[in-house]
Order: sequence, then structure tokens, then C-alpha cells
Amino acid sequence: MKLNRREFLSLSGKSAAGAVIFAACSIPEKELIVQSPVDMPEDLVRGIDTWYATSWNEGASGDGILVRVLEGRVKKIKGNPDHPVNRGGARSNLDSAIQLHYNPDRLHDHKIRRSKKGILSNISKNEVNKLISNATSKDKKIVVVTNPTRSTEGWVSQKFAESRGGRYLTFEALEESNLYEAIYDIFETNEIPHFDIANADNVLSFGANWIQNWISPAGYGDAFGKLRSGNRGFIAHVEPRFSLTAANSDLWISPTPGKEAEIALSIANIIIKDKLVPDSQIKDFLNKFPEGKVEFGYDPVDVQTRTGVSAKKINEIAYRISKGNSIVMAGGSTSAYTNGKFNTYVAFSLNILLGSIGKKGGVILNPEIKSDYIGGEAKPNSIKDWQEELAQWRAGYVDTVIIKGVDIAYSMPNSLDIKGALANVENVISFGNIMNETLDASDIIIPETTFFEEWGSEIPNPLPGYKTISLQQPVVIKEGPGASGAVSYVDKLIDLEPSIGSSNKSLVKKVFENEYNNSQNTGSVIAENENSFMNGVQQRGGFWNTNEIKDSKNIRLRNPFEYSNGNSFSDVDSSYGEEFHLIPFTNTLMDGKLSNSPWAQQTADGITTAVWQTWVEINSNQAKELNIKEGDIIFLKSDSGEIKCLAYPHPAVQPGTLCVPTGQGTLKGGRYSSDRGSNVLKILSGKSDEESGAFAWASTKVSLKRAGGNEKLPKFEGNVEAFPVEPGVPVLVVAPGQTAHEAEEENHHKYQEILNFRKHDDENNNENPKAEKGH
Amino acid sequence: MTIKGHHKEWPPSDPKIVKDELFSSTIKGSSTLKLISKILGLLSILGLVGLIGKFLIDGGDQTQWGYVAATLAFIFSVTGGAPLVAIAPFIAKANWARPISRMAHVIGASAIVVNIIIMIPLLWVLPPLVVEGARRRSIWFEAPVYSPHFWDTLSLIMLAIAGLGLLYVSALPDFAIMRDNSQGFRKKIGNFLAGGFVGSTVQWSTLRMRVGVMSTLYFFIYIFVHVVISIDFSLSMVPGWRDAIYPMAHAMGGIQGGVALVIILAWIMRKYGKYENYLNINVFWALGRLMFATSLMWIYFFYSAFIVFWYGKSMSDNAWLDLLIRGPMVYVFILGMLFSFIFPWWWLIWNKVRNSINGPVIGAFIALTGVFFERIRVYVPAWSVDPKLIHDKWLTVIPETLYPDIWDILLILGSISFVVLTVIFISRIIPFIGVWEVQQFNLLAKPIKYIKAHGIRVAKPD
Amino acid sequence: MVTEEKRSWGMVIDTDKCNGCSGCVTACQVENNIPLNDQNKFERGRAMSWIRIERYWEGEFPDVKARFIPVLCQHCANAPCEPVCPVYATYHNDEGLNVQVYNRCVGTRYCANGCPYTVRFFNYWEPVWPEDLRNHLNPDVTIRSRGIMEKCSFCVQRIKRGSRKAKEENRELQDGEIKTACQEACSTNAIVFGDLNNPNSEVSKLSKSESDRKYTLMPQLNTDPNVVYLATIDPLKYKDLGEKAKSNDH
Amino acid sequence: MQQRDNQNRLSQKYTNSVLLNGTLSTPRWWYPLVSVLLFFVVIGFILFGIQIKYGLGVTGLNRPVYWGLYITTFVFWVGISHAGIMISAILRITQAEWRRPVTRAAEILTIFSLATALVFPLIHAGRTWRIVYWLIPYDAARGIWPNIRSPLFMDPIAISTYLTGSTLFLFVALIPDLAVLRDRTTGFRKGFYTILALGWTGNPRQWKMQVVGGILLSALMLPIFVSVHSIVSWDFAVTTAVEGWHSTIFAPYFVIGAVHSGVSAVVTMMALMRWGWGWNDFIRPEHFDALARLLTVVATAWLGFTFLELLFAVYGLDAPEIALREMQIFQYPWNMLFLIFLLTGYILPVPMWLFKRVRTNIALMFWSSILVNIGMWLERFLIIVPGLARKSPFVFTWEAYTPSWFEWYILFWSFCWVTLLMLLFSRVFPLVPLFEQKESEVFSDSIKIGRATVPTIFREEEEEEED
Repeated sequence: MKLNRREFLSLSGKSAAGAVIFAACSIPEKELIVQSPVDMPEDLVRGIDTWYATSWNEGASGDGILVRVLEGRVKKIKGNPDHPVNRGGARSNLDSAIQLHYNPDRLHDHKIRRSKKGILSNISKNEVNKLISNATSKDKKIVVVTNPTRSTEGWVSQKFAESRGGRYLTFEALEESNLYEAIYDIFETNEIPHFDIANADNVLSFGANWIQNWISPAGYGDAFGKLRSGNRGFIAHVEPRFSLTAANSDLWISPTPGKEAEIALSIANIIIKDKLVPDSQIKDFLNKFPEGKVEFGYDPVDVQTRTGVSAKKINEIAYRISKGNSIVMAGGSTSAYTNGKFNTYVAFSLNILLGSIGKKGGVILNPEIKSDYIGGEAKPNSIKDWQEELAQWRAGYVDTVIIKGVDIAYSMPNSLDIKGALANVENVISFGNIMNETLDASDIIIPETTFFEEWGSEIPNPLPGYKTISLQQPVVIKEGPGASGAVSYVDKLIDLEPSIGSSNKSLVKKVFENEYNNSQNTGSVIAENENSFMNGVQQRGGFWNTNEIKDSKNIRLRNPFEYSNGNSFSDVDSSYGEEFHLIPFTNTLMDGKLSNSPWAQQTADGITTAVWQTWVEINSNQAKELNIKEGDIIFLKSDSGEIKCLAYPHPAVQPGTLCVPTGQGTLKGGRYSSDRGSNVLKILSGKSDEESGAFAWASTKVSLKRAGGNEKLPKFEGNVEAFPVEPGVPVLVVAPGQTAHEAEEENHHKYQEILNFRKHDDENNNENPKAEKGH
Repeated sequence: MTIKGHHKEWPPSDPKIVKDELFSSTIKGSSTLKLISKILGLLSILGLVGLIGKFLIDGGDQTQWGYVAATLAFIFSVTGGAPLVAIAPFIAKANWARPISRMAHVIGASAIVVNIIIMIPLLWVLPPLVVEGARRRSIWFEAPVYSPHFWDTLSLIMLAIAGLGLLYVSALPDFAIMRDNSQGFRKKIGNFLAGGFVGSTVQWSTLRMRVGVMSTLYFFIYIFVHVVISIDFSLSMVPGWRDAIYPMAHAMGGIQGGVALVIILAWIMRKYGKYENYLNINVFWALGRLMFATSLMWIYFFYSAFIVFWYGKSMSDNAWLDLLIRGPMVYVFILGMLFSFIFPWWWLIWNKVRNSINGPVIGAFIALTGVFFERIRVYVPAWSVDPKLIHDKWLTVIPETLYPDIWDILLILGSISFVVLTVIFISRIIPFIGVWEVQQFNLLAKPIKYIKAHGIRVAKPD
Repeated sequence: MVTEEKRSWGMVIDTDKCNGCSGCVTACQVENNIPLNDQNKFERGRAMSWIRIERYWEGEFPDVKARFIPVLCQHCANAPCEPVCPVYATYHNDEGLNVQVYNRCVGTRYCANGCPYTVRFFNYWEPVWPEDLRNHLNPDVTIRSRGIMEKCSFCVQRIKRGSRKAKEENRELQDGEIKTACQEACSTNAIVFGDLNNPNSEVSKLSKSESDRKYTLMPQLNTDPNVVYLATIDPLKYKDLGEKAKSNDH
Repeated sequence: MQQRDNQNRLSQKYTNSVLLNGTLSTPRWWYPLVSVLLFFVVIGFILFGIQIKYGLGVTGLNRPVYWGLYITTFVFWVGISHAGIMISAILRITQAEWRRPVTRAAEILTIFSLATALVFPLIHAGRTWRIVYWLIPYDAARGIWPNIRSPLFMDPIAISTYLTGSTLFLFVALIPDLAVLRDRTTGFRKGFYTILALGWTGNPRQWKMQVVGGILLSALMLPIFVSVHSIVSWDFAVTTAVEGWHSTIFAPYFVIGAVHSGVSAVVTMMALMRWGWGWNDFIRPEHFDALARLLTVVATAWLGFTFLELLFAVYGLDAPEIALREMQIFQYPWNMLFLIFLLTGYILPVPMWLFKRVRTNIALMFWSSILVNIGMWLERFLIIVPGLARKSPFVFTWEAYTPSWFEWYILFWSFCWVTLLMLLFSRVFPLVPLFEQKESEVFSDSIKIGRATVPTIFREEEEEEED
């Protein structure tokens, strides 16, 4: 495989050895003294910058990143072109993470709350250590809570929980456990398969906002670029909300929420009826479906009447994806209804109909990776688990909760009453960089290191089709002048339970030593001894081995209609009125992780270009009918709470739905996050998919109330709704094979037609009757 | 070359003498004048031949008609511009212009026939607004496709009527004199035209009022004509040419030529009509200034357009420069620049020159040629633009230089001579220096000596 | 600066690959020490971003489309911003860059009016960072004071570093060796940067090759930009799939 | 005092005593008014300082509306400054008798409005403290000079030339009156006037010099007069990027508009002078009458240019241009501004001026002239701002602009500033030129034609008359 995709790396790759990828040499004297009065100051650059290869466990699903360090400070992050998962792909939130590290509100001291009623106050490290060791002594009932992760960290958390006979849970705000469930039910694996978008001809995605932020966006972004280059692939997207993926798809279908499965089945219906794929595949697909259900139940015309989606579009998709290599993905909101599992399963099963499992440009199953010192799993605990867990907390059966990497107090819906639960736990010990609601609700706060300061190893999710372990290495010092003086979570746990290991660093090293021993001189780093192997790993930012792939492709089918439970939600008609479907979505702030980073806050949302605020997207026509203007203050009320947000009408929202971004509205945060916007996660009703117990976060209904006021919605776009004033300006659109020049000609004519200066039909031989109107 | 001393030349104070002297020119006609008229007549016929020939040969191809259009533009604008030389001072109640106002009016009425004749084939060739299913940019936006043809003709006719009306109204008292003091057909004509004018106070005041109204009316029509014709006959035939000052520059060129014509005619009248006393140095001096001022105005308008295009450097801006400056007509442009600005400016800037009889005339001849070059410089390239390109956003193909063919030359000579012929013809009927104007001039202005200085005492009636 | 052969830096942006993720925008903010855009800046329309993603709507629901285009300084060969600056604060250097010399700028903002692409930004306030955040400022890039214009510099500091490195290693500057921050951050590789005078560079291949999706912004202004765009492809351009498909005019 | 002499002319004694009443003595309202103005002016300077310290964020400007109220006001004052030369130079050359009492005031107005206009680029610029770089060739050692191609560099040159010329012009016309003052003052002031009067004794040669100098200067000033506002207009016209700016008509359009507003400003001022100092015998209805006639012609020409400008704006049929005009003329609040602009700029005042009764009514003339200047200010605003707000086809960047109170105050400040300067000036120099006044008295006469007595004027015969 082509490791060094970009030339400059191949350049440096030859020269460089050791952890440093880049090393600028000393500056020639004569250039230093060259001074041109009419040049920019940037013409003189001095200093030596170094680029370290590492990864970011929480934020970037194991993507490889390069960190530019100058004068001992982190300056810039970019994707690691060498890394198989994202291949140099980066995301805006990578850079934003720098401001978490250098955040003016970064915690530097331990804090403690003496009594549940009391307030948080600073405390010395030694004192707090005693308290912690008491709180986590063998006799205590302990629960460890982190974000879902498969890493050394996860392994340590697990081990620690086990050592205390406690539990280890993970939580994710907009979780997708239905995705894992469906994958497991079809492919009998917990690994999300590798979607080989780069080599595909058609991609059909249900709810999975893969271009913006679905599981591995950086990698998918790179793949997207490849898909669109050369023999241009076709992208279709099915999602009620107009996500970036919808915006960039060639064909977007916006079904009423919860009806995704209908679309999928009707696509299948067409493919089967018109025999667009070999019979064998049809047989495979149908064998567990009830007799004739798909063939007769889901004729596109009926589906159009049921879902209001144009049959033409469904037809178009069916015909396109049945040619060439096609991928069908599902996730995001599709998996987050009360019938989420059903939707997801049906959607994925289309891959079987299309025969795209396990082939290039299709769905490539990933190997299950067993590695010592790496634990935890990517699938978060479902909301069912959490309801049970929190019940225990409330009952006071838990003495100590250790929370790391997830702001549960912020991101759990009101219906779970997490704060109440935390109040009944004797010791809540939290790790964190910057104040947040969970830290605020806890008794002991430990200033945690950022990923720039800490070692770590992680199994990316999803894998690129073969074994990959990303390395996280410290790029700046954590002790000493100018350093944060923060504490490593893993080291802390190891202090408390020395039997786990000696130190975080040693554990990480062990991970890769194992790899060295197992790899038998195959894989990304080949070295004669462990040390140089480790050097290689640090240089490349991880270890991956193209030979360790999943060989067997075992598909286990079942009748999806077993999953289609009484879904009260999607049957509700989406006609205008008080009741709206609320569709929360994450953007640059993620689930509030980055809300303390000004860069993340100021990064304009792709569709609305709104920033620094919580807005609600509403269809512009519907807004006109309801007499709602941009910036009008709107209150959304659901069965579990009410939030305030500013209206942003735009043409691409499905009438009857409202879309609200997550990430704002934290009650306790840094200067950049507190008192702005509101937290939509709070008002999600605690509904779940009975089948899987997954959190049905897209199944909330809200009523809309206008407060009467109007604030200026901060956004990057100007004050005019941006429809081009002239066809093709500034974004020129061509049909396949059409040249830009032809398109411009055509647009010029179209513009003349708009002016009534040219006949609207094609033959332009005689005079223009329209031009003479009124005379 | 200035004429020394004051008041050698001043209109005789006796109204009778004034009348006789001024009317004499309408009666007596030398043999040379007859000869000239014959030649001019011949040329005029050739001009008609030229026009017809042009029409038969190039009737289908608009790109060949640049020179015809230029001729029309030249003739209608300069002759039309002349009356303004009388109108402006009239509005400003200036006394000096009285002796030449009649000539100005006559010139204004002299080109009516020529304009109409040339207009006819041009209308035939001028493309409608909508060609090849699409409509070209014009000031007629969504108006009917033949609006330019209709309105431009109408405007020309309006100008003709206004010109005639102005001449007639201002000549009324002289017709009366003609009626009372001549025999034969002149008496008849006078009788017919004078319409019972006996010079009562009421009639005088209505006369002044009428002249005022006609003058104002004429001015506005003149501007209107220039706006529509300059745009429809040149600007809107070039894709992307968008030039708000152009109509004004066009009109200014016309006025410049008008002033020139008046000077020339005045000079001829003075020299061959023996009217030294009436058309004295003061008149030429004043006209010289006007000549100078109009030249300056013209260059100012031209430059305001030029700098914007030259600095803008957008595609259409460059196209303008390529087409109208450094393009097919670059030499004509240089000539035009020399003749309509540089020479007149450097010549008339000297008081010595202005304050003389021949100085302004030379300037006038130069400026007149300049105006002609300017019209060719603009109209010929504009018409030679390939009609297929008209719908483009800007002009991409600069046409080749178009040289006048024999028909064009015939037409140019013929039309001009016909105008001159018309002037001569009118001179047989109406005195070219308004009798009543001169008499009023005498009433209001008196050369007097104040302390040591020579001067004029001017009365300012409201 | 001392340059061996005259280069002409240019960029090709494939709008078909741009998915509007605004990674380039943030990367540019980070690389070039662009002042933090607080909420107020957005509310008053003063937000600075040297590269921006413009989003244009087409049609109405459900047949609505959003088109994205990244816009940055086009480094026009015939730049309208240059002649109007009374103090030569912006001028064309010998590598085809339209550079902004901050020290000379007096802030007439005339260049901004001259620029049809509105990619020039004015510092209405003195830029401020909290002490901690100053750590991440890029020492290669000047911090602009209040009252002056700034704009995309094609990451001139990176160009300098790159060419210096090549010089030290006594070799030609390789194509693709120098990458602008936005190009680096673009995971879909919609942005390609390089030397237009080098016939073998990817950028000149893309911009010269009659692949013919290429167009420039506002050709009618004849600014001759060094940034070339490739048109978006819409496979369904002439297909009417909707029950109420609309054209984009309104 | 006896006012009329035997030939029924205003006696020179009377003329002196009345016309110097603002200089040799002080009107009752002078001190209070001046101190109030001073107060406002000082506040203005303080605000300016604040803006320099904290940056232009205090304004309502944004991107892409980078030019706003400041530039508008700059253009406005440059426009006003066209009064002086119009009145003194052009009317002098064309020998318009009625100009005489107005000339001085007009020239002062020119000078002070120009000085004010020159301040606005400073207020407008981002780094005022470096503005010297802009105006003066600096850093010559490094071979860097200001950019002569930039209209913004031509502006200061043109304006300062104009300023110099006008000042000279004013001074030449001031000398005889300075002599008069010299002879009527004592002590410090006498010395002051003695120096300025340059030993004027009023002998024929001096008079001849003074007249010739005046005429020469007028001739010299004319091209500058035209160039100044043309160059200001090219600030906008050369810019292809901004819709509605790149129009060839701008230069003459701005000049004629400037004359329109300038002369109206003179009318306003004449009325104020007549009321303030009670110069009823010198600033007489016929002067207003004449000015109003002039204004009617000018305004009509200006309207013609406005029409052409709009016509050709739409002629181009560029989508953004159309959008711009749509906003400018039909969208709230711009449509209101546009309406007011049309009404005050032409539709209200000009028809009024058609009636002699109005033309000779000082109060009406005063208010109508004020209207005109409101309209002309709006004209500039409507040219500059909407174009920027709807700049280029990038709909995405189209913005709105609302000036901040800061900008509004600076606008208000400029008026106080000019008025203050005028009042201070009036305290030191006579606002109506005494010698011109006297000359006109001498030159005018009347004769009988038939039954009517017609006023006449004596003209030395080097000139021809046009009015």
C-alpha cells in the first residue's frame, strides 16, 4: 500500500529518523540579513519547528495527526498523511483542540468540595491523594465512567474497576449503539466495517452524516475527494435533516423521520422487480424476509404516498446503485429512532442485495483486534443500561464514581436526572481540563492532562480494513515552567492500584512491544530491535499491518421485521402545526467538548454559517407562514424540558422538523462556553428503541413558542439569503462531460430568459414574443 | 490682426438705414453666388445618387453603413447645435448675440431635408432590438422591437419642427418689414408669413415670450435627440459598451460644431455681405470665447469617459479602448483629438487670436473638421461590429478598419453641399441679421466714454 | 527576497470536491494568527477569515441544493486593489503574490473597495488574545495592529521556509513541497497549490489542461486571477426528479 | 445717518459703517453662539481621539461596507467648497454684476469647507497617525513614494491646490478692505491689518493690479475648480468592483451636483448674514433672485445627469447592478432616503424658484436652499453606501450598514466646525467686500427707454456681457 501519499513526506521520510518528522536546518547568514522594505515581514522566518506524529483519542476516532511544535509550544495540527485511517485528512476541530490545551480557563489545581452542599475550593496534591485513596479503597463500591474508547486508557479503567469489583461504563451523547447492534446482527462482528468509499462508484447513506462528522470523518473526507475525482462516483443520502452530507450528495431524499426503512425497502423493491442485480444476490437478500413483503409492500408509488418522497428519486437511486461498486451505510439519526435498529438493519442489508460485502469499493469487514493492554469498546452503554445504573446511584449503592473524558451531567437528558443521581454518590471524582457541569457536580476535581501531554495507544474506529493501532505521544512537557502541571488519568489510577502496571508510558510501550513480537517483520514499521521499532512507531504515529485482515465473511441474516416494533414516532403526520420533530445534530463543537475553544465556536456551521449561538433551523416557507424571521427568539418545549434558541429559516429544512445543534448552553464552563446558547441534549425525551435499548435521541417531539423578541443571530453569511443573482455565479455547475464554457454560455442565455430578453424555449430563430409583452 | 480703435464699427443708429442695409443682401445676388449654387446643386444630386447606390449595393449589410450614420450624426448635430448659440445669450439676456442670432436660427433650420433623406435608408439597415431570438441591451429595455426606429425618426422630426418654429417666430417682425418694404413675390411671402404683425406692444411682448418658449423647447428636444440617436445609432450596437456621459459628449460636440458654423457664416456675411458694422469685433470675440469654452467642455466629457475605461481595465472597458481609441480608427482618433481639442485650444487660448476677425474663423474651421472626425471615429467602428456578437457580455472581436467607398464620399459631399445650398436659398428670403434685433441692440447698448475709459452702457430690462 | 527563477504561485480549487467542512478556514485562522472572531464581530459583519466557504442555495424543498465555494485572495495578476492604494501597501511581488505590507498600510480601505472578491479584511479593533492563548500564536506571522488591512498571503511564510530548506539542501523546490495551510487541512484535496510557471507542477497541469471544468471568478473584470476553479459536477443537472423542481432564479 | 447720496446711491460712509459692524463691533448673539459651537467642536475632537485610540470599531462600518458616513461627508464638504469659485471666478469672468456682495462669503465658505473636507480622510483612515506617509513622499532612502496612480493620492493634491488658490483669491480680494480696517483700528489690530494690507493706498496702479490679479486668478482657478470634484468622483468611478460606481458620467455629475449644493449653501449663508448683521441694503432680494435663477438652471442640468446615471445603471443589465438599484430605490429604508433625496434635491425647491415671489423671499430661499443640501448629502450617501452593501455578485457577502452615533456626531461636528470658523473670521474681516459694493454702486445707473426706466451698468470695453 502507498504509505507516503504526499511528496514532501517522502522527502523527509528518507532523511528523518527518530521521533522528529521535520527538522529545519540552521539559517544561512546572508538570508538573515536580506531586508527588503517592500516585502511582508513574513519574508523573514526564523526558528526551528518540529512535527510530531500522534493521535487524539477522544476527539478524532484515532486519526493520525501531526503536531507542529515551535519553542516548546503547540502551534498547529494537521492530518498525518502517513496514517492509514485518515491519510492526511484533517478536520477543523483538530486545530481547535489546541485552544483546549492553552485555554485561559484550563484547570491547574486540584479542587475539592468538603460537603455535598459546600463549594469547590483548591487543595494541595498530597491532601487530595489521601482523600482519593480513601474514596477508592478496596471496600468501596466504585464505578468508572469514560467516553467510549478502545485504548490503554480503556484497559486501565476496566482493570481498575475490576480490581474494586466495580463497573466500567461509557457514555456518548448522541450514541449509535443501534449501529453496532445492526452490524453485529448482520456480520457477527463488533467492528464497524471499513467502507471503501474511495474506490466505490455509488454511495448511499441513511442518516450517516459521514462527510461532516460520522464515526471517521477525516478518513471519509479523503475518500470523498477520491470518489469525486477520476471516474466520478455518485452519492445519495437519505436523511430528514439537510446535513453537510445531504448538501454534498448528488441526490438527497428527505423522508419523514423514522421512514428511512421504507425508502430502503422500496429501493430494494425496484431492484428486485427490475432484476437489476444477479438473482443469487436477490435470493440472499430475500431469504429471511417474509414472503413477498418487499416485492409487493414497497412499490415506490405507494411509498411516495406514505412518505411524500418522489418515486422518481427512489427509482433513480435504485438504478444507479445497482451498477458498479456500491456502498450502503446507515447511522446517525436513522439509527436513533424508536425503530432505529430496524431502519439501520434494513439499510445495511441492502449491501447484501447489491453484493458489495468484502469487495474493493464495497463494505470491507474489519478484523477483530485482540491486543493486551488495550481495552474498552467503541460501543457505548445504551440508555437502558444507564437508567439502571443511575437508579443504583440514587439508591446510594455506589460510593465512588470516577468520571473521565465525558461530561455526563451536561449531555444526559433531563429525564435521566443525572445530577440527582450524582448528588447521592458519596465521592464523585472527576478528571478534566476545563470546568464543566460534571466537574461542577463532583466532589474531587483532578486537573487532567491533554492529549498533547500524555502517552496513549488506541485502536481506531473504524479500522481501515486491517489491523491498526494509533499512538499518542506527548509533544509538550506537562511539568516545569509554562506547563500545565496536570495529572495523567492513567497514572493516577495506577497509583491507586499499582498491580495494573508501572506507568502509562510503560503500558503504551508494552502495547507496541507486543506488536513487535507478533508482527514478524511485517507491517508499517520494520526494525531489528524493540527500541528502533518504537522509534519507528513514534515516527509514523502508530503501527498498522495490511496483512492482518478479516478473511472470513460470515453473513447472518434474519427477518428485520422482528425489529420493527410499534414505532409511535414516525407514524405521526408531519403536517404544519404546534408539534415538530426535533432533530439534534452535532457540528464543530461536537457534544460540547470544544465549546471552550474560540476557534471551534467561531467556525461557521456548514449550512447556516451560524456561530457562537444555539439556533433552530426551520423551513423558510413554513417560517413565513408562522411569521418567524431570522433571529426571532424561539422556545422549544418537549416532555423533558424547554430551551431557548434563535430561529434560522432556510429552504432546506423539512417542513414540520426543527434542527438544533448540540454543544452550547453549558451551565458551568470556561469564559467562551458559559452563558451562551442552550443545551438541546437536555430536552431530548428519554425514549429508547425497545429492541436494543438504544437511545432514540431523534424521536423527540417539541412544541414551538415565539417569545416575541429578536436578537441578531451571529453568522458569517451576509444579511441576504444567498441565492445566486445570476445563474452559475459564483459556483458554476456543469453536467457530466459539459465544459465550463458551455455551461457559462447556457447560463448567460438562461439569465437573458430571466430578464425576458430571450425566449424560454430553445429555438431562437425568430423574435422574442415575451420581449414585446405590454405593447 | 486685431482691429485697432473703438467704435469704428457700430451699427448705424438710424433704423431706416439699418433696415435697408440688412435687406439688401436678400435682393442682390452676385454671379459667383449663382455659380456656386449650381455646383452645390450638382453635388447634392450626386449625393443622392451615392445614397441610393449605397442602398442598392450594401442594403443588406449594416456593417457597411458607418459613414452614412456618421454623416447624419455630424450634420444633424452641428446644424442643430447652432441655434443654441442664440438661445443661451437670449436666456441670459445678453445683448451682444443679437446680430448673429438670426444666422444661428437659419443654420438650425437648414439641414432638415438632408437629415430625413439620410435617415430613411439608415432606418432600413438599423437592426431591430430583437435579433436571433434574443434582445440586445438598449435604453428601450422591453419596449417594442422597432422603438429606436420610431423614436429616433420622431425626435429628428421634432427637432426640425422646433428649428423651423424658432426661425419663424424670431423672424416674424422682419417678415413684416419685408411685407411693408418690398415688391413682387417677396411682398407676397412677407404678407403671408408676417401674419399681421404690426409691432404693437402686445405683439412685441408675445413675440419675446414665444421666442423664449421655443428656445427652451428647442434646447430640450436637442438634448433628447442626442440621447436617443447617439445611443441607438452607435452605443447600443456595441456589446458591453456602457457609457453614461457619451450622449452628453455627443451633444457637446454638436454645440461645438454649431458655434463653429455660426462663426463661419458670420465671417462670410461680414466679408461678402459687407456687414462690418453689424458683425464687429465684439461679436467675433464673444464667439471665439464660446468656441474655446465648448472645446474645453468636449475634452472634459471625453476624458471623464476615457479615464474611467482606461483605469477600470475590465473586459468591456478594454473593448471600448480597443474599438474606439487604439482600434480600427486610431488615426481618425488622433486627428479628431487634434482638431476638436488640441488645435482649437492652443489657438483660441490667446486673447490676441480671439480678439480678431479671422482668428476665431480659423479656429471654427478646425473645430468643425474635428467634430466630423469624431463622428467617424465613433460611428464607423460601432456599425462595423459583427451583428452576431451583439448578445455577448462584451465585445470580443474588434472589427477591421472600414474605409469609405465611393458612395460614402459622394453622400458626404452631397449632403454637406445640400445644406449649404439650403442656407443660400434661405438667404434669398430672410435677412441674415435680424433687423429688429439690431434695432433693439441699438436701444439697449450705447458706446460711451466714462471718465477716461471707453465703454458700453448696457441697459438690463427684466 | 532572493529567488532563483521567477515563480508564479497559483491555486486550483475543485468546487466539486469541496464539501464545506470549513477545515481550511480554521487552519488558516491558526496558521496566520488571525484575531479571534468573537460574537460581536459576526453580529457586526466584521468577522475575518482569509479563506471563507460561501454557500449558495438552489431551488426549494425538497429539490433544494447547497453549493459551496471556498473564496480567498485570488492573487490577481491584474489586481484592482493594487493601483488604488496611495501608499503601495499592497503590490505584486516577483513570485506572483499580491502581498500586503502591513507597516505601510494607513487603512484607507480603498483596496477593499477595489477588490471584487471582498477577500480583504480590516482590523477594526486591536487584536487581543488572553495570555495563555498567545502560546499558540505562529511566530512566523506578524500580528496586525488595528486600523490596517490584511488578507490571504498564500502562506508566504511557508513558501519562504520551504524555499529556504530546498536551498540549504541544494535542490530544486519540489512541486507540492510547499503547502498552504488550507490545502493541508483540506481532507478532500479540493485545493491544489503550486508554481504556475513550472509546467510539470500539478497546479499548472490542472489549470492549463483543457480538462475544461476550469473557470475563474468574475472573468468580466479581467483581473486574471492566480486562483482557478473547477466547476461542480451535477449528474442530475438536466433531470427533473422532484414533484416541484424549481430553477434557482427568484 | 444719511444713506443715499444725491445720485440715489448708498453713501460710502454708510456702507463702511454697516458692513464693518461685525468687525469693529460685536453683535449681541456672537459670544453665546460661538461658545456653544466651541463646546460641540471640542467634544468632537475628543471623540476623534477616542476613535484613534481604540480603532474604527466605534463606527458602524463592516465588511464590505468599508466606506460610510465619513467619506460621504468628505464628498459633501468638497461639494460645498465649489460655491466660492463658482460665484467669484465664473461670475466675475462673465461679469455678473449681482455677484459683488456675495463673493467674499462664498470664498470663505470654500476655504473653510475645504479645510473641513481635508480633515475627513484623517478621521476615515485606519491609522491617522501615519497619514503623513500617504501625503508626503517618505522613506525616500528606500525608494518608496506615494502611489501617484491612486485617486486617493490625487485627492489631497487637487484639494490642497484648490485650497491654496482660493486662499490667494480671497486675500487679493481682501486687500482693499484690509486697508479700510487698518485706517479704522488702533493698537494691535491696526498693526495686524497694516501688515496684511501690504501698504495699500488705493492708487490707480494698485487697483489695476488688484483687478488683473483677480481676473488672472479666476482663470487659473477654473480648471482646478473642475478637477477637484472630478478627481473625487474618480475615487469611485475607477473602481470596477463596486456596482454603481464604475460610471463614466461621475466627473461632470459630481461637479454639477457640487455647484448645486455649493450655491445653495451660499444662499443659506446670505440669508443668515442678512439676518445676523442686518445688511438689508447690501444683500438684497435681487441677489437671491439672481442666485435662484442660476440654481434653477444648474439643478435642471444636474437632474438630467442624475437621470442619465440611473438610465445607464440599468442599461448594463448586470444582475448585481439591478439588485443594487432595486434596493436603492424600492427597499426600505433606502427607498425612503431616495425619495427624500429626490424631493429635497429637486422636486420641492426648483418649482418654487420658478416664481419671482419665492425667489425674492429671503425666508423661503433660506429654507429651500437648506432642503437642497439635505438632498445633496443624501445623494452622496446613496451613491457610496448601497453600492458597497451590494458589492459584486457574491450575494453571500452582501451586508447592511447603519452608521453609529459616533459617525453621526462627527457629521454634526463638521457643521459646528465650519460655522465656528466663519464666525471667528467675521470678527476679523468683513464678510461683504466693501470695495466691490461701492464699485457696483458707481457702475450702476438707469436710463429711460420709452416710458420705462431701465437700470443700466457701465462696462469697460475689454469685456462682453452675458448677463
